[in-house]
Amino acid sequence: MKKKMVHIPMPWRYVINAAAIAVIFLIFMVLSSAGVITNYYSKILMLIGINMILAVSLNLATGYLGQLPLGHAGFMAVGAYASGIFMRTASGLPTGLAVLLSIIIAAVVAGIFGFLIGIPALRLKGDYLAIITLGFGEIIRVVLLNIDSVLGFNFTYGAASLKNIPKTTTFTVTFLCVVVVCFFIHTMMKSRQGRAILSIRENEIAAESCGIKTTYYKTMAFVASAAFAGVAGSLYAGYLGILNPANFGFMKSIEILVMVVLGGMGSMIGSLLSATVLSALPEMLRAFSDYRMVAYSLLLILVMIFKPSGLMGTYDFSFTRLFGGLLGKKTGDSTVGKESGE
Amino acid sequence: MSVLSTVVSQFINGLQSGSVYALIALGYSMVYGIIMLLNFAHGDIIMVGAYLVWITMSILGLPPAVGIIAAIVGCALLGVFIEKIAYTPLRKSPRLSLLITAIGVSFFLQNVAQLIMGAGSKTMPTIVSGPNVRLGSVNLSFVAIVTIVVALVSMAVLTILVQKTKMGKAMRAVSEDMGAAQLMGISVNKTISFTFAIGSALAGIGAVLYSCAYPQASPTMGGMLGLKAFVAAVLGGIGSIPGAMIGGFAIGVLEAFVSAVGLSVWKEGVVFAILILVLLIKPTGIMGREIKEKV
Amino acid sequence: MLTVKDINVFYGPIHAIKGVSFEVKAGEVVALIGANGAGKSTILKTVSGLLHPKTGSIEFDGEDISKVDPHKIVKKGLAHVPEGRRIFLRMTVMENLEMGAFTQKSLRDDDLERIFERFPRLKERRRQIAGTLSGGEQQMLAMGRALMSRPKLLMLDEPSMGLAPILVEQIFEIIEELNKSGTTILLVEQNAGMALEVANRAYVLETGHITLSGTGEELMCSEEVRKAYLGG
Amino acid sequence: MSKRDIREPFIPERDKGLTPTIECIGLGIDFGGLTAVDDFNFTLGRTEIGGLIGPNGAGKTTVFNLLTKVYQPTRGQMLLLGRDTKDMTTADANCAGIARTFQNIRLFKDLTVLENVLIGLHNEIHYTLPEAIFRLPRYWHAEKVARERAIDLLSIFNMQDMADDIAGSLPYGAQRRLEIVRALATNPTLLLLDEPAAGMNPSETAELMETIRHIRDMFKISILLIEHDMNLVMGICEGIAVLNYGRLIAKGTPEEIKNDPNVIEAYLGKKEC
Amino acid sequence: GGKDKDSSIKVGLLGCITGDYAQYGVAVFNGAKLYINKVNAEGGINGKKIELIEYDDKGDSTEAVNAFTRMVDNDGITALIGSVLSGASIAVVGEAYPIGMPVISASATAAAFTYNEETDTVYSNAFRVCFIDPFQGEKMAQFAAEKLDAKTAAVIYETGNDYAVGLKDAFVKECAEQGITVVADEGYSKGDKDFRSQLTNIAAKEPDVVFSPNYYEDDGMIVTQARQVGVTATFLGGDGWARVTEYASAADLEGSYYCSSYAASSTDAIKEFEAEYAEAYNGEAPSMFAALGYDAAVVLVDALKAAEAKKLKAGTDDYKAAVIDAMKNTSSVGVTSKYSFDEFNNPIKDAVIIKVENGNEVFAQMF
Ligand SMILES: Nc1ncnc2c1ncn2[C@@H]1O[C@H](COP(=O)(O)OP(=O)(O)OP(=O)(O)O)[C@@H](O)[C@H]1O
Ligand SMILES: Nc1ncnc2c1ncn2[C@@H]1O[C@H](COP(=O)(O)OP(=O)(O)OP(=O)(O)O)[C@@H](O)[C@H]1O
Ligand SMILES: [Mg+2]
Ligand SMILES: [Mg+2]
Repeated sequence: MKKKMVHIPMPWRYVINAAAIAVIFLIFMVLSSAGVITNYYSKILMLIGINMILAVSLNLATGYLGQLPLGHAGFMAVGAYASGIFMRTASGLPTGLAVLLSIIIAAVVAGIFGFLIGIPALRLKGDYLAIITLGFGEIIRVVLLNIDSVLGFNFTYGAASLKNIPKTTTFTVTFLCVVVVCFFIHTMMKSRQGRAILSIRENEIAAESCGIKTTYYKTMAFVASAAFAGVAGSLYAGYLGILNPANFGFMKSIEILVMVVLGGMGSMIGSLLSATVLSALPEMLRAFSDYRMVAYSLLLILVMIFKPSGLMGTYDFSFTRLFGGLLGKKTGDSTVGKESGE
Repeated sequence: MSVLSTVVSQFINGLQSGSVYALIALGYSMVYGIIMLLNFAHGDIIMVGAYLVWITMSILGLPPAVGIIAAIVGCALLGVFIEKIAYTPLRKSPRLSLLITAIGVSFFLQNVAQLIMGAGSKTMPTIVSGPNVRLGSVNLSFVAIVTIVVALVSMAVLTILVQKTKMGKAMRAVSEDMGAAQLMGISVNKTISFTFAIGSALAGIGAVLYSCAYPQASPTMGGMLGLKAFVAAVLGGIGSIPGAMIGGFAIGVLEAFVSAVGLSVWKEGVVFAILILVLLIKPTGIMGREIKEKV
Repeated sequence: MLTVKDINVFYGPIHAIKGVSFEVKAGEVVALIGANGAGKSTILKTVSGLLHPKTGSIEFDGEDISKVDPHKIVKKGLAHVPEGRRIFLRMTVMENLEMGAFTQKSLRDDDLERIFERFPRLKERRRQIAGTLSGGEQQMLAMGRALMSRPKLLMLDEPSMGLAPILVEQIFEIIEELNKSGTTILLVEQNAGMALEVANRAYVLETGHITLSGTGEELMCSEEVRKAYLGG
Repeated sequence: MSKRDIREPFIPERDKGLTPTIECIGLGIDFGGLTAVDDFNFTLGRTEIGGLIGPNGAGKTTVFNLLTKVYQPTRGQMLLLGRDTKDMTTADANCAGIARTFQNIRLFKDLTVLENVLIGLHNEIHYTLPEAIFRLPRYWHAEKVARERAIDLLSIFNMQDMADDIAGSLPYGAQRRLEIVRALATNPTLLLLDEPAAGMNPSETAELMETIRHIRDMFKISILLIEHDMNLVMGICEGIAVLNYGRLIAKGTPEEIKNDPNVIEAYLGKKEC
Repeated sequence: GGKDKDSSIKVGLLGCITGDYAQYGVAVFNGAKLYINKVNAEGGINGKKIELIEYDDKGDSTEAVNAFTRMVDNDGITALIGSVLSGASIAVVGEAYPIGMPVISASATAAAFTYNEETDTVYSNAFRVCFIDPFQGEKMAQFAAEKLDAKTAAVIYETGNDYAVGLKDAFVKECAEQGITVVADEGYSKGDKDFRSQLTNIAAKEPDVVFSPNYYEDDGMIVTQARQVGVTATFLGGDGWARVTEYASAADLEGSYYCSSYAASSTDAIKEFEAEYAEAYNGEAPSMFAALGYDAAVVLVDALKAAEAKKLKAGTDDYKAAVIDAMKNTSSVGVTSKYSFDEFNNPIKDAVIIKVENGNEVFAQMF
């Protein structure tokens, strides 16, 4: 099992990563200006991006922290509405600034909700945490749906939908958000704080005995997870231009969970991959029309039966490892990433 | 109508829908108890049960008794079949994988039902009928009485089954430690299949009762029902039979009164808020036993 | 009573048991000793059917049981006290004992009495949730539970682990006693000294192979065994 | 019970003038109707190696759980370096200097050996979350220092080569040793070891004994251990306390304990060890 | 088959044919396809066949937008029939309006589908053949006052459903105008099957009429349970009531009224349509949604004919503009009505009032 580790020295790792990301981005830009990526494909790509953020953010709470929240769509909803309401009133601001602000507002508001919900919810464990977060998610949806008719103001517009949100989400914005969110989560997980989060997943009592304030770190991971879901919500608001509470029901939370588990718990690359597959799959299956959802569900069952640990297990991909591999030497990140024994 | 009789009527309304929740929650709870699986497909088994009643009675024109048996037996078989095909291969896998498989099965049943039966709902034939009973100024419908009685009887039978029989003992042992249970001479496969059969048969009974009260069957009817039953099971203390019962009735009555005081819009919110409150006060549900991990 | 012939056992790609053969005759106490990870527990698990050998045969009472499910093997009169005890943590002590009698027609009070006599601590704690018992108490419960099925062959996996010296002694006394009253015993132990003392015969296991065998006394005097397992 | 003052450490003359590491005064805990530990009076000096023995179910692990605040005592008081520990949580107790291993191993099984130790070092590493996310110099520096320290600690047990192995895949003995390293990483003043030699063969046990002594000398800390292996207990403990049914029945040097008739009856058994 | 691009006119057909509201989507699809197939069988338009690009949106706005964009980018449609649900349709219009794509919906009843109130813009490219929500609510309130002499009314509606909410709001508003007191206002959530609690409350208020502006499956259940808990009032509903007789007993429904664009078997055209539909779809009887799907196709095909007559090339902007223009000035005759559009692109047609008698939904009057 022993691996010989050859580390690519630090500054180079950054350069390689940054360059790889830039290259991917440039390829997309070139393809889209060449008309290969049509409006349709770029829409799908944005959706994939949004789902990627949702998946990696839930992965933080599920894969890394080891909890099972079933109300992730609630945080997305809070972020989406916060951002949507802001954007509707922010027409005076330059677009770039307004978008940036809207994303930050969404993250902060969703984060606050994450905190308020996390404090009670995290006292519970396992399936009880699952159900309590499910409950909070549903409460958020019900409130968004009914708050206007009860309090008599025009705020979320309930069932009639929050309309006329400027459609500011572009491929570039989405791409940047995905990169930033992944970067945040990645660097966080490779710090002492990240290790504390992992230790809670592994064994809470032992973590406490190592002097880790588990409540604090659980809340931290939960809030971060919620805030990033808020970012996804903000992008979604600017993507669709119209928000309805029905889009953020329990099934949406399940959908995100499916992405995380299918990708492999605790594997960021797995989340990214399965978010891609699962967002693109319904589009690819369009031709099947009636049989589309049957095919989708069968696929879900089959993948789980034949690859129960998810597509990527707990494997984490890194550009530098790939790069090192191409150079014929093995490099390893000895913290978060670990290879599952395939 | 006097206030009191309105309250009593609302209470009966709640008990009736609560009975159905309780039955479904029981099945949920049993399956959860044995393999720690939140069986999301449980609600959809009810849907299949309802269609089975519809097919036997409306298409084949057979009498209600046949419809009832078809639903119960059909659901039990379906439950065992699902367990064998989709859950057995995953017995040693992470629990979440199993959960996702269950979600997949749920989607699958819904969509296949839609393909076969069509998207719209089918109107159920009358399964039981009888005279309404008047208790003072309160009107008790026959269906309500039947529903509540059947639920209570099922519960009692189940309690005896789990506490007094060998199979019940085996179920408890398997739920704790499959390996050790085998070493006691317990057949794990048989026990799990049996649990699924019973749980799903309960879903079948639930389907019949549900069809009596709300005579429509549609491919997506299981989703919300399943979710509410799940909430009921957790509220009562998942894994506990009386807990599922209490949880089911509690949710039914709660919903009835929330709607009655004009807050029906917030019904789901209130139900979940109560659930959250209960869990915060008693983290394992009303009847759940707390097991502290020994360090 | 038990004849194991040339079995090979795998954990996925890991070849844990490599062509092991041994036998246990009726009325014997046979010990299996060996270092950590040698494969002792694996052998017991294979015999009781929790694992199945890839090749080779296991005969119990003249029947091949190498492909039989564990619950059927138990019914044939073989009990296994597994490593780590594996008692039912959420059940009470009493319920655990009842589980032990699962293969019996009914729970017999005299069985229960005998076990309480041997382990008075269990009687005291009858109603306690087994998960909250101390380590030693759990070990007693595990043995008591296995005895409830009135086994012909009892397999014990490190019964002395974590027990107070006085209890270790007691456990070995009980083993001898059980053996005298007709139970055949296959014993796996780290505590090689004690094990060899009670064993009629013993086998030494090293990384999946049997390297030595003989009577308890022979092995006790063997230079290799003394060095490796008895601390010089 | 020996005539020694219950408030005194085993070797009062060694750490004269220093507050003892730990002082328990009438500590007790009930579980429902069951009194698991009662009237537990115990003092451990600054660099002592103490042993806690007693029959199974006597309450030894429970004492550890009380000391580490996993359980809150029903009655009595506990002073850590003279400080009352009343309102502490498990994490606080660790920060205040108590580290432990577990009777049933509790490693971070899916993480590497190095990560296990780094988590132990958690409170020894100082940088904020933003510093970590933006990878500021303090992050690099602190991580580097921590890694070096972790490797140093691992090398006490000669485990530095296993740094990148997954903890759960280690042999049993190595897992026990890793737990000790992780506990040491939290920079304790008191190290609690719950049956450290369980599952080890005699030669491994002998090695462990040496290492425990070495740790005490190197870190100048006190160690309290639970063990049923009398060779180990009698070999390294400077003082031994014996519990039975939750109560102290004897306290003294290994020699005294070995010959205490109460202890022989309740715990050791008639045979000589 | 896009080998010969000029030989076909590509039209998108979008709606929920899976999911919770699939029955409406399937009906609209069936109705629309029935007419398009008929046109194709008769040789198409100008010798060109109409090629339908059908996509499911599950009733989800996101899916609807994606599917629509795909139709535009990959399939190159010239016009769209859809979507089915209001929410999805509004989302689609947001995409279709800037690119001038003609859209006609059979069932998007929300006013916002063709008119953006906040910005005061009419989506000039979007049309519908169904009534808008407020229209039906107003009609039924007027009907209750004028024809039924109602003095008190109660409402029960699905709160999360913009259709039900829209009808109910308009009804309550109009009641105030008409001097009817609304004595009970009860809501329920999607998926609810038990309405006894709300109905028990309504029963206690003894209103003259109960307005239940929901979809027929719920309405059927509501009426049934209402009678069980002792509500004796006359039930009123919107066009969502069509086929309600399959979901409640004749006795319970007797004397209820609803407003619709479609009365089964009420005219020769409808009878003919019913026969064709039954032949095409295993003897199934068409619902109002099917009829409206058919009508949407009729209006669109007429507009396509107009564009073809101008010798424009399908898919071009001019062609689309011509289709929009033709629809705006349409005088098509569908199964349910003759069509023309008002300034908000809503159809100008009278409501049909349907009365339930002996378990049949019979045409009562135009109102
Ligand atoms: N579930 C498993 N998966 C993979 N390998 C395993 C598993 N269980 C045991 N092994 C491996 O098989 C070999 C034999 O293990 P076994 O538990 O039988 O040893 P043992 O002799 O009982 O050791 P100990 O004294 O530690 O109990 C070891 O190398 C072990 O790592
Ligand atoms: N959480 C608990 N609830 C109830 N009883 C408990 C709990 N924890 C421990 N006990 C009881 O307290 C007593 C002491 O247990 P403890 O684990 O401390 O024993 P121990 O001395 O460590 O024994 P061993 O040497 O076997 O590990 C036991 O009888 C045990 O059953
Ligand atoms: Mg072993
Ligand atoms: Mg202990």
